[in-house]
Amino acid sequence: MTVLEQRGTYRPAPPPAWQPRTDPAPLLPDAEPYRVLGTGAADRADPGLLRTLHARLVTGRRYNAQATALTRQGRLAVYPSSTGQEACEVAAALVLADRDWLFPSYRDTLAVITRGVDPVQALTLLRGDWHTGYDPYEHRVAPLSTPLATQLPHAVGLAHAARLRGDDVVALAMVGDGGTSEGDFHEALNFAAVQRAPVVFLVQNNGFAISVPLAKQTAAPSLAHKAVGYGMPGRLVDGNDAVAVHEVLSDAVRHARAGGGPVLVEAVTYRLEAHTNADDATRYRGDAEVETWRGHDPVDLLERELTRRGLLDEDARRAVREESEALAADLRARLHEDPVLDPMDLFAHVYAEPTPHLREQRELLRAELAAEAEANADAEAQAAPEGATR
Amino acid sequence: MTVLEQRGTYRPAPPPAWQPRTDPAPLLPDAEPYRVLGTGAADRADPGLLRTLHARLVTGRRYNAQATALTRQGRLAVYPSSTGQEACEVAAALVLADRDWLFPSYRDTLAVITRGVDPVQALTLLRGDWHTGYDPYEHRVAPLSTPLATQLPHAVGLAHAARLRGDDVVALAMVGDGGTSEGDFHEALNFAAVQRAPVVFLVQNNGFAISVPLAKQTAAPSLAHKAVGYGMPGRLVDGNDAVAVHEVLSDAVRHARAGGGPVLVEAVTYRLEAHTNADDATRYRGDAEVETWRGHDPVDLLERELTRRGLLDEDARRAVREESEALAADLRARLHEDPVLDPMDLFAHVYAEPTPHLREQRELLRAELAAEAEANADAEAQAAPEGATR
Amino acid sequence: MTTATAAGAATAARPATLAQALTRALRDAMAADPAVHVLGEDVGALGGVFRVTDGLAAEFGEDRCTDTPLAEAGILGTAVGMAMYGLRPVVEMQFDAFAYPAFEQLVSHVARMRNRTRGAMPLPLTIRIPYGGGIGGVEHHSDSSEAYYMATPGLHVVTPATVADAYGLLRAAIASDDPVVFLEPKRLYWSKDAWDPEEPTPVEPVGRAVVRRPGRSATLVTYGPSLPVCLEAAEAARAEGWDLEVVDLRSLVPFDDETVCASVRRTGRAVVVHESGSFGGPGGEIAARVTERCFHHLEAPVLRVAGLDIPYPPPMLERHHLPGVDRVLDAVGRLQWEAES
Amino acid sequence: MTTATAAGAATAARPATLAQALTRALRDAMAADPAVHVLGEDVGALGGVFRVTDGLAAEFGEDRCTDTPLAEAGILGTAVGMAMYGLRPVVEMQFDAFAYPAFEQLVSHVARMRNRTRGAMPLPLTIRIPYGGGIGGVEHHSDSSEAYYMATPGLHVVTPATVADAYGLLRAAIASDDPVVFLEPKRLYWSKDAWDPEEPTPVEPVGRAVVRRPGRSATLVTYGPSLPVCLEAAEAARAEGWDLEVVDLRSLVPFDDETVCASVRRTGRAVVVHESGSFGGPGGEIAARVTERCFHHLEAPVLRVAGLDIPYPPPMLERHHLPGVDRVLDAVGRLQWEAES
Ligand SMILES: Cc1ncc(C[n+]2csc(CCOP(=O)(O)OP(=O)(O)O)c2C)c(N)n1
Ligand SMILES: Cc1ncc(C[n+]2csc(CCOP(=O)(O)OP(=O)(O)O)c2C)c(N)n1
Ligand SMILES: [Mg+2]
Ligand SMILES: [Mg+2]
Repeated sequence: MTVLEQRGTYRPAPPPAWQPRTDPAPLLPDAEPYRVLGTGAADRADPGLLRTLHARLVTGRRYNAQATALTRQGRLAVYPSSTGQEACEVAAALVLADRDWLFPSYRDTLAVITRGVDPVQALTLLRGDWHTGYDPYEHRVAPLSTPLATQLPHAVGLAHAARLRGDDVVALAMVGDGGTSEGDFHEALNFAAVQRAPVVFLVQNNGFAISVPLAKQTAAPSLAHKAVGYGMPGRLVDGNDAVAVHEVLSDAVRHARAGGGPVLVEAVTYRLEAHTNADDATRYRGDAEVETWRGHDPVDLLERELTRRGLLDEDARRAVREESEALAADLRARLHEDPVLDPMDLFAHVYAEPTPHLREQRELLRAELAAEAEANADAEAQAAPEGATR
Repeated sequence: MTVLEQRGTYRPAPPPAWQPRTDPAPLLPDAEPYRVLGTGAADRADPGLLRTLHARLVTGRRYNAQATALTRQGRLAVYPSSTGQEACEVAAALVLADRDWLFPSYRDTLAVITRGVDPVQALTLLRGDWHTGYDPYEHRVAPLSTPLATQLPHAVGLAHAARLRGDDVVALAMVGDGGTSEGDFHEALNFAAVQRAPVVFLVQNNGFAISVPLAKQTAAPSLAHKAVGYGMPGRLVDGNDAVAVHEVLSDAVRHARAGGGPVLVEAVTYRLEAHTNADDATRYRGDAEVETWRGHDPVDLLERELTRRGLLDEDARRAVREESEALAADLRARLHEDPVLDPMDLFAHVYAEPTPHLREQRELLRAELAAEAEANADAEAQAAPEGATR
Repeated sequence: MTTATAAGAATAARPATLAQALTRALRDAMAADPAVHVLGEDVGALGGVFRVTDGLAAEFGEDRCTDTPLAEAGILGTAVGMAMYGLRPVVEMQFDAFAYPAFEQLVSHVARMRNRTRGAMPLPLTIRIPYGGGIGGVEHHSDSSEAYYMATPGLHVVTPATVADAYGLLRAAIASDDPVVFLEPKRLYWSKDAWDPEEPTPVEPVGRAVVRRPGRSATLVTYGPSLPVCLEAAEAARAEGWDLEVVDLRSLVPFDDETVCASVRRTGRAVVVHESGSFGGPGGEIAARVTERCFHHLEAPVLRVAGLDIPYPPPMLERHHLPGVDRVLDAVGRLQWEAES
Repeated sequence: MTTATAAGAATAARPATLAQALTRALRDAMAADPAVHVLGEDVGALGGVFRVTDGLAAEFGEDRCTDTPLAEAGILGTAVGMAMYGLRPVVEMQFDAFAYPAFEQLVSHVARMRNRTRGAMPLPLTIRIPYGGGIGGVEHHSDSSEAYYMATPGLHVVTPATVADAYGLLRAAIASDDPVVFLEPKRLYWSKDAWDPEEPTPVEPVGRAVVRRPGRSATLVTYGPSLPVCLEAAEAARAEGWDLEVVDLRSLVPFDDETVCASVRRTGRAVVVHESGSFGGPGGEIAARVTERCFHHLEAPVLRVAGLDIPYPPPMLERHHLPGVDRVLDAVGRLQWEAES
């Protein structure tokens, strides 16, 4: 009962404008993150799901390693690895139906490729040949978002629009622990709750925003507790337990799809690598902490479970290994080729039709490129004078 | 216990970076707003406090009426009335010590004058002669903030700075229900909690943001429930019960001053008038709702209590009435005089020293004004030719 | 396309306000295309603080004309998501300065999504922003923010100055497959013009300036709230023997160099007039590009008459800030006419 | 004022990077005045992503150099509050595009607080923003956002291009009683110059441009990341027989008309060079004001060489966007030299 429902000498009936006010209890996350692996519940996990998750996690780990290696070879401009977070990345993609939408942040290329986007296209931003390498409509994956938390209102608007159109579409939006501090996080969750938009917000709490640890990011009991302030359920899950993440996200997607409105899921995980290849993590954290978390590795956790239940024989291991290596080899091969770029593309998509001043600049660049090509041809001709007559 | 403190086969000790995580229970507001008037607790309320609150409420009501009347006479550009919200306005100012700071929003001139700022100075923004009419340092009142919620981070920074300096200063920041949807609200509360800054956030939930009712603003159980997402206590209070608001805010100020960090207080109240004199409230709400709330009027509530306890005799009533009328008369008189403005002031405070291009523009305006004065003099001379020789 | 209520009505031009023409444009656009959605603060039952969305929620329902929570980044950000799904959101920002919280969404997403995705994900979004002063608004209610939007590639920036353009340009903005910042001159909301609401002006293609008054002595280049000032100045200038041409840009992006330069080449002199501050404002760009293109036709440097480079003043002092007829005439007087003789 | 470590050290100029000079300026300012506080994302243990705040948290403690939560409006907004209480906050925005979330705080409060309070509440705030491209950054990491800040009265906008200026201008910015947007050219962070860190250049007064290279044929007006390009172009131009003067603005607000116009009056020709987009960018303002003031000294219109009017390109294409030596020389070639003969 709220003040508005009280009756008394001075207090008349509550004005309808105050309705509805809800009971916070069902919105609060459990005190303890949900987990399956290592608990009795693991026995009930579907073997097929366990195998799929395992294959995707192992491949994801390999993908992360390969992408990081490619930065060292100068084939990627930068790579923010999700090593250690594969359970979240993979589950986020697997719980969605084809018609659903994924809204990744810049770290979430693994979720993007798990959803079916070609890895080279997924890495375009980080390779440096264009901003987004895939058509967002093909797999219903929004562009990787670099400005933190800004993709969250997009997910809300899209889910809201789909609902208005009567389409049965859920949007799953990913954000980091650091990103929860941004105003856009707040505004997105509030809009989603008010509009009962079918959105699942997945916060990967990996302990750090670059160098800043969670304790400097928030004083909340957990990030999932933020949900109650918007009137949506908050769920806390062990983000390194792929089965648990998959289950919690599946529930959340089902809840949203059924018209129950948005859900906030905090997956507690850990960024095992530095922020990106350009970062030096030794400046702000010790090896001991990292080692501690290595003991709670998502791939290991799942492998132990599969092994315990006898679901992982040598053949299965080999198949997964081969699949991973194939992915890595393909990535290596295709990223070692230089992309063919047309500088004129710079003007092609600023507007549907270039403005007059862009057309002028386009002609300027065209002339420059022609001059450059000519100069190059001359230089080649001079370098190989005997070929000049060919 | 959180996931990080669990021990098990796969799960090592929690890394220190995850600490601390707090218990949400003490942060949650009560299900029912706190109130004193009309309950047994009213008997314990200090008579002196009751009388002071009453005098200020009555004066405040009169102030609101007078200011609104002045808009009709064209003496104020606009006035957002706090009629119906006087309990919050008055209590917010009274709970602070001299050394504390008040951060008002544009609706909170009543709190500002209750803190001691001259009413004409407090109304400068709304009169239209300058943006802020008072020196913020004189009474430690920040400028009225027009862009919603933007004053909240200022309060946090100021309180944080004071704490760093070792000063025993609390900042109380006021915002509306609508303002809680802005990103700045979120960022401010989060910063305050992380830095344990001594800030009290007072949300006056008056049911509307212009025409938008609370139900379209949030789906939260209450606005006070937002506190838990930042790790600060949230308190819900009947905003029309001046004694309850005073008590809850006093507690919050004490908590903040003692180093306990920030507190979020939601005062449930009602905007009895239109948004401002320029607004037409009949477009979006019915009389019935307003009437319902008139039955829960903060001045009435308090008068009944004073009367019940025999604290309000005719002398006291007369004294309060006289005080109110004196304030109103002073306001009328002083606002009916046109302020003397110097257009050159437009350039005086853009920077400590005007830039060269501002100096040029200043000279241009000076020349224009001189020409204008000359033309006026000529016109006068022509209008009164016989005076031309004087 | 006309709406039901228009059918069979006897049509005739009669005075309408610029605000009414905007309302009519929204209504016609919503009737013509179910993908058009209006959202913002107080746009529903209230009809917006300037009543531009008056009646839309009643006619099309709250799902088509939606009161949002009070959060501008959230409004624009969700509108981006709606556009991604194929809707054509029309966002109302309540006042110029209250669009600033949405600046990151605007610059980092709205302006870039088409380019980012090589054209795969265009954002047909209209962002209506009441702008400019002259209405006695208190702080933050009178900013001229067009310089920010002009400097952001990927946005169209359009502003009407007449009743007919209010309709035509808003329809064009909503029809555009690109995001349009649609700047509505606040102090012209109540300006009236004969206009036939039953036969509204055809949709203008965005990007064409128009000569509002032909003249031979010099060109006044202007837009939005300053158009009436320039027309008045042109009338007054006749007394001084100057026959001024007045060009209404209508669109800052794309910029119609052709129309502007043709005029300046004819007259040989130009003054850019706008309410926005001078330093770093639109006039610098306009003067620079006109000078680049018409240097040898210019008898004098292109001058600028603009708002002062100060935070927008309080109501009682705003008249000293706003470029008025006298300042325009003074500038015209400084166009080095001696050189003529 | 020198710090303890400097005492008694043998001093001599040796190569230092621009980033190192900035660090030194912060350290000296913090040592000189306990009111100076540094705050931002990752400025503590990490020393900032460009290491400009390296060592400050260790030397002055986390209360003086503070890692904040990840929220730019919150950072700038709390810095405003700190300044209100008499501190001198120095805020780091991690990258140009990540200052946009703080736009409302910047425009609606930082730029206006002094004016709003008739001088009673000045905000001595420095907002450091790494800006510009050329470092292979992915989307949102290479914006040139100076046009937005220039168009906002109440802000100073300053940008160093040399190691010595990095120190001197940052000290001056922190010493200023007004808010200063301090734009750090990212691609010059690692540029080196002989510089004596034990006898740092005296603090410059903000607002004076400097002639970096005298010349007689034409003036290149530039700042920040484009200064080295212009100096290189000036060298290359000698081969064509052009003796170019290069003016480094150092401060966009206040703008040093005197130095710039003196140069243009001497040379009679000018090209403005910057990395920011051309349309609505700083060059328009500069060209317009130079033309207004030097019209009869100009042999040709003031030209602009700038970034393209597109969203900043991906790393592999950025060289086509950035104004380079060839584009500068081409523009110089278009300064109507025929007219000479
Ligand atoms: C609005 C904005 N501010 C700053 C940055 C710079 N930045 C990139 S990643 C990052 C840390 C993000 O931390 P978190 O949200 O926890 O995600 P994680 O990197 O851990 O996946 C920062 C500060 C940014 N991308 N966007
Ligand atoms: C950032 C911003 N957006 C929009 C507005 C316009 N506006 C002024 S008051 C108001 C409603 C405020 O509602 P609430 O926060 O509940 O305060 P109340 O008016 O009820 O006191 C709006 C939308 C504003 N001032 N600032
Ligand atoms: Mg993180
Ligand atoms: Mg309200």
